[in-house]
Amino acid sequence: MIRFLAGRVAQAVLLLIVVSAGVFALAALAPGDYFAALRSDPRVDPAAIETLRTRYGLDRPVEVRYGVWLAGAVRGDFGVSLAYNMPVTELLAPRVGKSLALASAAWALGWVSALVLALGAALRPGGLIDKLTSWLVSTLLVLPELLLASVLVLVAARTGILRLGGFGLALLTLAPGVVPVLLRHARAALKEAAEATFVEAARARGIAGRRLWVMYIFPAAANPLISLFGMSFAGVLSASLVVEAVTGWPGIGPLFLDSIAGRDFYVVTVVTLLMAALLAAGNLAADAMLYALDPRLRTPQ
Amino acid sequence: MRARAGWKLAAGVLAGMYAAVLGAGYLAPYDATEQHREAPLRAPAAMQFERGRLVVADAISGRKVAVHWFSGGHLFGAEAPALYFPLGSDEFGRDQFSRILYGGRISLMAALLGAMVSLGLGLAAGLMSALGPVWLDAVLMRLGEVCLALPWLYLLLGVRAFLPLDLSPEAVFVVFVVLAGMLGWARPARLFRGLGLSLKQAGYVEASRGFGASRWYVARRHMLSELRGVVGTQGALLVPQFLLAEVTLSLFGLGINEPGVSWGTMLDVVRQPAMLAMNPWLAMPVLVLVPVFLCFQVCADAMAR
Amino acid sequence: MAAADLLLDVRDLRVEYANGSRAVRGVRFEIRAGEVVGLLGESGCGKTSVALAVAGLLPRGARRSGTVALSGYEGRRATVGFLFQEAGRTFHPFLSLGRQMREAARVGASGERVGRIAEEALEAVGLPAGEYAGAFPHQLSGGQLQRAQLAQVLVAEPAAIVADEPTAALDRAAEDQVLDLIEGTRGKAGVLLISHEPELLRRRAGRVMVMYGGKIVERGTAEQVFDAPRHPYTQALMACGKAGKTGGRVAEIPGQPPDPRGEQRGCSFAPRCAKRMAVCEEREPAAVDEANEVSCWAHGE
Amino acid sequence: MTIMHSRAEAGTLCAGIVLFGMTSLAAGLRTPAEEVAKYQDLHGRAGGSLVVYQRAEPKTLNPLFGFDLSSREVIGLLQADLVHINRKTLEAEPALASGWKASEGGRVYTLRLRRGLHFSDGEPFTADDVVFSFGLYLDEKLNAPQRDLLVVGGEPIRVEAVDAGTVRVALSRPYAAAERLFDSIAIVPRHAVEKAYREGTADRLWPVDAKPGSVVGMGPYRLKAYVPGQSIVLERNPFYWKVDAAGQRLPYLDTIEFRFAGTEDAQLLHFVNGDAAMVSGLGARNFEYLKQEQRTRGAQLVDAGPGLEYNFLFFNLQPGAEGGDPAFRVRQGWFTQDAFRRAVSAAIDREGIVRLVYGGRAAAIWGPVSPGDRRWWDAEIPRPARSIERARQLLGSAGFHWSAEHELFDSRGNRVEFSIVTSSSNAERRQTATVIQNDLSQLGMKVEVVPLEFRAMLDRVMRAHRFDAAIFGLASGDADPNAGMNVWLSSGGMHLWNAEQTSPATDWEAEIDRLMEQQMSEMDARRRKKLFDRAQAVLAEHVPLICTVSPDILAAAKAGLENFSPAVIPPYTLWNAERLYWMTGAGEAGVSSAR
Repeated sequence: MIRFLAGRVAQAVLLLIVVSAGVFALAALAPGDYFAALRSDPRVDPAAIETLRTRYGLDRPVEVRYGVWLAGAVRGDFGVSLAYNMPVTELLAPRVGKSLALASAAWALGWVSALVLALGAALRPGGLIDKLTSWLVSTLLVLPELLLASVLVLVAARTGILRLGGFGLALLTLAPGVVPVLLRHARAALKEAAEATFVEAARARGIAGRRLWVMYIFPAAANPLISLFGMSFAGVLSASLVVEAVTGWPGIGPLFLDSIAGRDFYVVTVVTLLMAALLAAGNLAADAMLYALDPRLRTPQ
Repeated sequence: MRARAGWKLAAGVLAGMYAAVLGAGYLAPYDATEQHREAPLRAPAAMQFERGRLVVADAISGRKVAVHWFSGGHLFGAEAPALYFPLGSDEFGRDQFSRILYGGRISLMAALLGAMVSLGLGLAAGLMSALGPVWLDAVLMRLGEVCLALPWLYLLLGVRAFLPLDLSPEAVFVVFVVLAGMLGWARPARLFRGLGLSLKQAGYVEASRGFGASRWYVARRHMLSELRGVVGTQGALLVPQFLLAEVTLSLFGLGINEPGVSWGTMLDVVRQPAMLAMNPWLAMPVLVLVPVFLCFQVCADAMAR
Repeated sequence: MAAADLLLDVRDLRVEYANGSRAVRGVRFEIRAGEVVGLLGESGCGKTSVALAVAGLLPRGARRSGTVALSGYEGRRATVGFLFQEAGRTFHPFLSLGRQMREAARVGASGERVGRIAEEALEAVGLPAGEYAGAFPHQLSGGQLQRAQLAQVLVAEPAAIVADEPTAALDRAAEDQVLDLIEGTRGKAGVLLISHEPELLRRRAGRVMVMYGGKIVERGTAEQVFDAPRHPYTQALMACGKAGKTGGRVAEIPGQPPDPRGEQRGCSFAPRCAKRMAVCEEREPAAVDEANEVSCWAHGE
Repeated sequence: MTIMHSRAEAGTLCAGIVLFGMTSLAAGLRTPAEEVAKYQDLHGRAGGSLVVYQRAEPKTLNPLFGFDLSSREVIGLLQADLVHINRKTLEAEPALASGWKASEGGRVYTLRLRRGLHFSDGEPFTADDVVFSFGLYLDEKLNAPQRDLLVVGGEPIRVEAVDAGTVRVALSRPYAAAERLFDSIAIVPRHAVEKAYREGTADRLWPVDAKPGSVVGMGPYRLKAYVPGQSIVLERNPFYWKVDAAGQRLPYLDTIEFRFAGTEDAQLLHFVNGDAAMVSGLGARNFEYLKQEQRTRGAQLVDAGPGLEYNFLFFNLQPGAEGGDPAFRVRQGWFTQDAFRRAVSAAIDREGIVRLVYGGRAAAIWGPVSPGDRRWWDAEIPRPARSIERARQLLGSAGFHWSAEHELFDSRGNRVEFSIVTSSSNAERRQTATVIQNDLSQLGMKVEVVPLEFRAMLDRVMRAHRFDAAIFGLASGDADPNAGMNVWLSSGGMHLWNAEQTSPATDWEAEIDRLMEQQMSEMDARRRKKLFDRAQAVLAEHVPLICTVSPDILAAAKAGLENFSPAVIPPYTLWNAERLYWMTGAGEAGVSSAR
């Protein structure tokens, strides 16, 4: 177990390094830099902009910039936001909490409702809940997310029930995108587990009712759901970045989109690393849970 | 039995949709880019039947004019200089109905193409990861994590900068859809990997190694049928995603450009609440999109079964 | 035959699946106490459907008609035990063998007896509980798994055991071991042994039924069926078996097995039959029943 | 020169100097004479607060390095300058300097500072602070973006203190209206900044999350609180140096709170919702919506007329652009012909753009000076109506011809096709491109419109010069020809169509260079106008910039907000923040009143 975890942590660190290098490479690929915006001010001479670029090291080759940054990152210095002229970590710290709060709420809401509804559907296939959830999934998947967000924002503005920029609006906008995907997978997993041969065999041996669900079906359904569980938080978080920007929730979302458009690439790098780290952590947690759950992984043949 | 009928209906609707957009040249009364600057932002024309003929209000004068059928190389239309916009016009006086038809060409193709590319890559990577050696699994899955985490917008911005400017809007768009599809492999790959692993555990593959061809045949059939389920489900999720991707892409100037037209660019209006509130008919493409999504979903569900 | 001996009486059994496939098209047979009845046929002939129908394990959406009557046995519970082909898939992958044995034993027992019954059952199939109760399914060999499955079945003291190709995935030594165990532990329970291998049934079954196209086309004692086959299908099967020892695959019989969804007119084997006559394609031969042991127009001439 | 008058606003800054020898205003201060500025007819009510939603979050409060609009809007309230350009009248008016004088033919400017003023932390303001501030802006190592403004004729201006209340500014060459250069050059407190400057961290000074007390300035407000991603709250500066007619110290409003909306549409919704007290920089559609919307009935909806922004199409005339690609050289062969550009200009339906894209809230223009710039706009420039016919004649006479399918070919048989890049984030410009694309297709030209993400487009057009044609909009921060020298001069870095020429490529560019240089040194305002008119006429004749429209500045505020008077240059609505006040009973609390 220790070796397994140590291996995975090493993989995660490698992942983060690759991701950061990737962001730098992509940043080099995207044309224009932070100071390009100054070019639309007729009073600023392009020569002055070149000096600014030099000053911030933007004229140096990307690999040199990356090396300098990586050396700093090892020491905990993740660079400076060009726009805000302050350390990225300092800039992000107050916002990360807000994003995590929103994403966790939507994520928890998604999982709880997905599991409850999926169970309801699986207990009585073809029953009312089954039909309702299937409709819910279809409808939510079909509605363009952007449209839903616009409508919600418009309703919020017109009725004043939900405050623009408030938590409720952001959550209500984010959750409909999260629930159907989880629900769909939870339903499928429970259905598949309920139809597994060993469940059939258990039934043939006379095992039924709650024991069958608790002992046989749930653990079997958990297997695919745990993998999804690991991936899903990072997924919800990345969806929340856009939702935050649309609804005005003051998390990292608006800042991140702004930073991409503004080529404030240290901010982009750190936010991306954060996402990658969460993703890796989620997958790692999922693997650890699977390890605990599935004896095939931890015992010899 | 009901589900099967639904599937046929959905497939029929989709086929009709594809036929309609391919036949846009005949079905649409105007060209998608034809501007009628004297009649911008007109609401859908009021129509009525008079003596067995369809009569509509001219978009310019408001006077009643008769609708002509099967003339001038179009299915229907009003006689010039009168203008007939069945679903209203946009800010340049372009006919919404015609634009929806022409726009569907790009949208319907792009969505399918994008979904197919990312499904195909995801399938290959997922199964390789599940059935291949352990190191390959680790490499592919970590690579997938990189793909999920990186801000691909940068890449798309970069690629746009390197593409020649005089590429046709459609070509640029297809490049982006394919690119987006290539970037979207990681999520389906994880699911296919899970599927591959469960199939491996199920012993079909094992069995197929040790026994006669008929076993292999059974295993393959079983595997294919399970794969079909996941592919169908993923397809149902991905097609709408790619249909909407162009709206998101257009947000960053990576969508289809004028004079090109697509549902995504038409839907851009949902981001402008004031415009939408004043001219609600501009949201008409949504009325087309929603049934298309539904049909894709019903079909995918049927495939999954 | 004595009525008291009769364990399982199956009459006019028909099975139709949701996809329109009519897998079983009117089958009648009976199993008496202590008897091993073999059911021979190639894959797709409907023998598994017969097994599932007899054990009451048909999947949702399948329609069964006819009667399956179980009688005359004074065990703890009058049930039909089912041995699946792939024993590995009948065990929950996450639970230890002992745990699953106890779950099975808990049906119809309680308290300390549960553990004892479970242990005894494992001992009976040669898997001492001390050594094997803590093992997980993936740690067992195919033969051990099949024996463990037998233990699961024995826990319920079934009136009859339906064994659907129980040794198809095992090598010869394990096969004999498992089949010996079934013989040795079943007590007075009747066994319906399903296989596509004539050799196996010749060695293990008292009476044998041959199935083709959803119907039984011939039956009799093992010697009768294998040494002097009367139905052209059985004859062809025996011929292939002798020629190549291929284990009863009938690919060498020209033509294709009938489509289970299709309407059937005349004898279902007629298209592939070397002794085909005009009447074969017009009318169905009389079914196998108490009076008739072979369902063929050519028979009896 | 220092007298200004405007009917649009109540309150006119009193000419000359008002000595205000009272110590009663700011308790605890023992300043013998505070030379405040007085608005003789301003009678407002103190109190209340104002909530404004900005499109983006301010990035910094550092006046040297904040150059995005949101930051500048906030910094504008925290800081003050020596001479200020009145956003409404576009004239320079006294600020921290109560007056100035040009001498030596425009080479030396002497500014007289107001006496007895204090920074927002209570420390006195002296000529020393002025010299120190200019030192910061001019420091080559710091390299503030505005440094360039203070480099005149290739040499930085020299600022020195004559005495505690006077500074002298020397320029290397005569420079007309040099006082305008001092606009928006914040005078920062030496006592609060010097330490950071010496340590080389002046660029890190005053980030958005700075401690409230640490940000010191001479503006009407000072920092009170900052919530990351959410809001910046400013409170009134008790030491501010302006008073109203009754001697009441400005500003009126106790607090101004900036919140961040992200998009114009969100700004609009916040206003409709009653969260925001005012909204500016509105698009025409959103403005129209406000007019229709029931809930904003009674609000002040102001169309301030065309702003200084001018939109235009231009072709890439840079020699050697696109790496000398032969296909591009063929296209450039058309672009460099006056007749081709004139034909394009003639074909463009400017009125159509005004009507369809801007809902009528823009002015069609034929030169880069908007009618909103009343002082420098040239009424004499020809404004021919759109004529496809004339465009065809121009092309025909230049050797172009049409195929049977009405496709345009040049004299060598090349099909006329090219692409126009524009910024994808600007919906109006994208729509303008759509109109132009359609117009040019009527001439038989095949045109692709390529919207590129803003920075990518700027990089492509201004750095790499890899484009055929582009649609751009420029807005100068000042209504003075000198502010646009980088665009007009052939050697200028913003001479978009062919930048940074070592010597003018054409006779007419040489002539524009000469006229612009002349007007720069011309101290007589009327003669200066004539020279600039001439330059405008030359530009209009050769159309290197095919100007299209100047959009109107549109803004709205809640009823009851007095002195709301949107200007045509930014900050459009908060330029007179110190004079804004709520009428009795109106939105006292600013936010809650709307519902």
